[in-house]
Amino acid sequence: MTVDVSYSTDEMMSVAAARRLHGGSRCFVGIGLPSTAANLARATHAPDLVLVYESGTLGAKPGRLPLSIGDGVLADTADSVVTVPEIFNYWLQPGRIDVGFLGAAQIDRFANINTTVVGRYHKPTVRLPGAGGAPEIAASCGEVVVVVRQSPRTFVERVDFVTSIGYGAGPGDRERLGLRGAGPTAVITELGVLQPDLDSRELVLTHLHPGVTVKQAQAATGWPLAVAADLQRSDPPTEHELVVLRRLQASQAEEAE
Amino acid sequence: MTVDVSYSTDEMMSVAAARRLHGGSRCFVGIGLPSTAANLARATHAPDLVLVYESGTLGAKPGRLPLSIGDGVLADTADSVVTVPEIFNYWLQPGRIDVGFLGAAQIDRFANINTTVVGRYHKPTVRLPGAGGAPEIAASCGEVVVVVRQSPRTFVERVDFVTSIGYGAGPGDRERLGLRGAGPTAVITELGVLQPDLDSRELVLTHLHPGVTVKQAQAATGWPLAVAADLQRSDPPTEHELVVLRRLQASQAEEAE
Amino acid sequence: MAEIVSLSEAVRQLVRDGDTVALEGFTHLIPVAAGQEIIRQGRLDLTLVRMTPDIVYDQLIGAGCARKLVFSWGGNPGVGSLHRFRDAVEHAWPRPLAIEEHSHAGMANRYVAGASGLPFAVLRGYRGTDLVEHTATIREITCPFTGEVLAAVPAINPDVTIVHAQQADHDGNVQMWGITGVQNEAVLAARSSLVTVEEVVERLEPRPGAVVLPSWSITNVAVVPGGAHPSYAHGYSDRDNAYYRHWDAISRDRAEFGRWLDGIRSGHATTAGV
Amino acid sequence: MAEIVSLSEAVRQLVRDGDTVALEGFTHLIPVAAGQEIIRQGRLDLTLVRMTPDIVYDQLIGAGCARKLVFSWGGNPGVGSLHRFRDAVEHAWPRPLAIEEHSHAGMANRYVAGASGLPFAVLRGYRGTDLVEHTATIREITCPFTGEVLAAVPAINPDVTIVHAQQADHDGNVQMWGITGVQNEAVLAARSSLVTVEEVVERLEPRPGAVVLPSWSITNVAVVPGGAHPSYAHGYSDRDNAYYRHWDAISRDRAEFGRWLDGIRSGHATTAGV
Repeated sequence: MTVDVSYSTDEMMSVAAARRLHGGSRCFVGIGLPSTAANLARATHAPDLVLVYESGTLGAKPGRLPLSIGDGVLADTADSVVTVPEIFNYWLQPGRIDVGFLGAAQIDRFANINTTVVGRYHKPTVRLPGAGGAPEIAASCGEVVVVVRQSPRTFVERVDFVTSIGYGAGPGDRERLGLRGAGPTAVITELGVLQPDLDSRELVLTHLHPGVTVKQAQAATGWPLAVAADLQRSDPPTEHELVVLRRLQASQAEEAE
Repeated sequence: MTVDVSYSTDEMMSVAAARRLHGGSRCFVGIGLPSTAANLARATHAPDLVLVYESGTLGAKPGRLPLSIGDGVLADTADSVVTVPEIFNYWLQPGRIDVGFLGAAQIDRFANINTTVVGRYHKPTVRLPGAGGAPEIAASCGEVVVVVRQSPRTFVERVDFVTSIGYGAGPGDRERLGLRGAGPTAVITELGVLQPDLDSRELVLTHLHPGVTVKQAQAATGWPLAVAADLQRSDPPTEHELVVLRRLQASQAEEAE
Repeated sequence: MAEIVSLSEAVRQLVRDGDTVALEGFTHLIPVAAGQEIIRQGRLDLTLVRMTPDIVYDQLIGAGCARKLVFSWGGNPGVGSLHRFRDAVEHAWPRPLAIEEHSHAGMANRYVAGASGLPFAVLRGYRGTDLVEHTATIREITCPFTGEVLAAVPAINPDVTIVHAQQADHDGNVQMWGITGVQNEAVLAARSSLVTVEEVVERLEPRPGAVVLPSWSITNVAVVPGGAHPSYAHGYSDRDNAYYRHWDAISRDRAEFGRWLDGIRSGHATTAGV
Repeated sequence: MAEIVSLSEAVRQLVRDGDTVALEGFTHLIPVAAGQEIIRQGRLDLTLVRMTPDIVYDQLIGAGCARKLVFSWGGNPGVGSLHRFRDAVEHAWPRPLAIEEHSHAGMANRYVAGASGLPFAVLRGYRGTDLVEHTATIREITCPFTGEVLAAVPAINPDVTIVHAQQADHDGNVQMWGITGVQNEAVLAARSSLVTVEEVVERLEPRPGAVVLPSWSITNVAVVPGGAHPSYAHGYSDRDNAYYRHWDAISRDRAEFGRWLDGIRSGHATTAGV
């Protein structure tokens, strides 16, 4: 079998995100890019990863990418299916989940996330889907990883609406609010990885994917993006990662027909 | 088959209690005398009676008397088995149960029930089992029926400890406390039936079982027991009631070996 | 005891103009046919409640049945926006739509409180989010033991909750399995309830992961095979993913939607609508 | 991930003097063998928590392991009193026993709060009862929406919860079925947990009404066939009703109980103890 080892930027993003998941971590997975990355991790280097979906499936082991948060394949392969109140009250809220994996419509320099409205709340330019499980995922998971495509429209100085808090207005805000989780530890895009500076909590560029320049990353960011002193270069996707990722996506596309 | 149609006072009590249950009533059943009566009702005139036990069994249809509140026969025959938090929160608390069927160690003239201590709380003469499900059964069921053997030690002027409220200190107390259920509507003993006077809420003698005198009932009561103007005489157990009751009890005794 | 009636009869009896109505389902077992029957019967001024309003709520909103939406995530799962919902919020078309917006955790707990006969529920939620300032039904509550401040949300007690399940028996007992979401709580929280089912069976065979609703806890059962289409009924049907994508095209355009609505109102089958 | 260890090893690791320990079970699946192992290891000053303390708690109290009991109903089901419990409360023998007394609804909600990571729970409970004045962990709370006053109870978060289940798999995932009471909540509320099981199976076959505890939600699993005796394990064993009656006779008398205790401490099988 020959594999096309050239890859798209989206593929690089999914691979980079998958690599952030390890061992038997319990991962609360949003649908879309986060679900692709989490399933890729489980199918490659992290077979013991525990996937938790807000539909109530604990330890789902889907053989293909689920099409929705409540895809039947999740229930069929889960260790246990609990109710929606239970998944939020008994499993998420007490801090049993290590990693929350979220997407975003807007994200700002302090990693606050907006999925509610673009524009003013009562007279929005774009009405987005809303909060879903994200506010409490962002508050209660051990850490949060955000997977989102990078552009100045998405990476904004300040989100129009804080749907899910990252670091609020900066250092100390999470602590003041009594939030238990550490907050966003990485934002994975198709260009690279942003991580919060330990002191300022501001997102800075820590990794560039192969072939991407700092300038490109900065141009895709709506605030003056700082660059980490030890900026690193991501390894390109391995052949194995690409094969598995494409298989997962092909099976999803087939299912979606 | 010949049946011994003489009967014990306990049999009369169970039959009288069973007769208070009708049609498709939802009945929250305590173990012991209440359970005997409820199962007798279901096995005779009220086949659609819905038996609910605090172990979480909704619509249990045991073929024999359960030996405990969590007897496996309850789970095996129930329409649904829910958790203990659910049975109290989703089923009892919102007022979905028509009749609460309780026992008592002490009961007073206002039908308050004690199953906690005889004597002072911190230096009890007799330490009783405690509240169990009774306080919320007494508060939330549409009405409460008490099944208890009658004696001056049990039927007291004032209970040593209010474990489950009946009418408190008299008219208006349940309403003041915001309790949803109507409270105790009948106390069934081996001598007769006591019911609350509509005005004073005091328990008065409304029925005597066959062969029992008012004097006997009064002697078995620790307060000056008033007698209803239209005091009635209970019908003796029918042959059918006795046959079914004895079959239920025999099967329980057999199971208990 | 639940009465087994036709879908149109059930909707006629249970859903009234101005009611608060929850049609629940978490991508699975969504009572779509019942929602379209509400459109057909022309109900107005409904307060629609649902954690995850999707296509059927887009249809109800576009048809002008709703004056308010209480929700936590509104989208066409796997596809994108709900265009009728957006048109209502962004342009008040066909009429203004008030919104009351929560998180999933908040909505789930509102149903739990409703099912429990409590006026409110407590959760660790909403802190640091802008939802607090825009949603009046999020307040603070202080733990009487620790002094900790948490979020409180009021119970939801719909006038009627509608869900779809796989099976009922002749007595009107209902069984659903697979992902059962918040349906148990939504039914128990409601003043009346309708369960549409795939079929009536002689006996509800106990199944792993099943939720059984006793007949006496629901108002009406209606037999509506395929009533969850285009969502799925675990063990009965698959999700019709093409419908979700087609809906995107239909709902983007007011005129296109209008033609779809004419079809529904004239009684065309829902599947033929796309 | 749960580690599968021996019962004695598990109790040695998880139960320490002064701990708050919940051995839960609602007439079914009571972790009796684990309780007797605690006696054998001579643990002291425990705060014992359980909705329905029965024989095994009578044994722990009589053995002097407990300084406090948090409970809602203490009796020998179908037989009568717990004589060791009564002797401790009425005569401080073998040592004083503090009690913290609730209703079942209150205890169940305390576990729910504990499992949910909340400091307290709200219920319609206790009103008009004397429990309110004797139990410091019952307070009032006012609904921030309606102004209604309800009862609040604090979360229970045991240092360790012990339950008995039918099966585990080799990874330490656990499955129990039948009447599962408040065990799920009691395990999730605890800082550590031990599940004794009837057997380890290759694969947990999904079953109607089963509760599955993922391996990563529990600390230790110990294989203890018959570990719920004299209570029962649905599908494995029947309730030993004679033991409950015999216990009445043994426990009535301090000397008789002492002989039983000597037997336990010297490692006799629990069933031979009667």
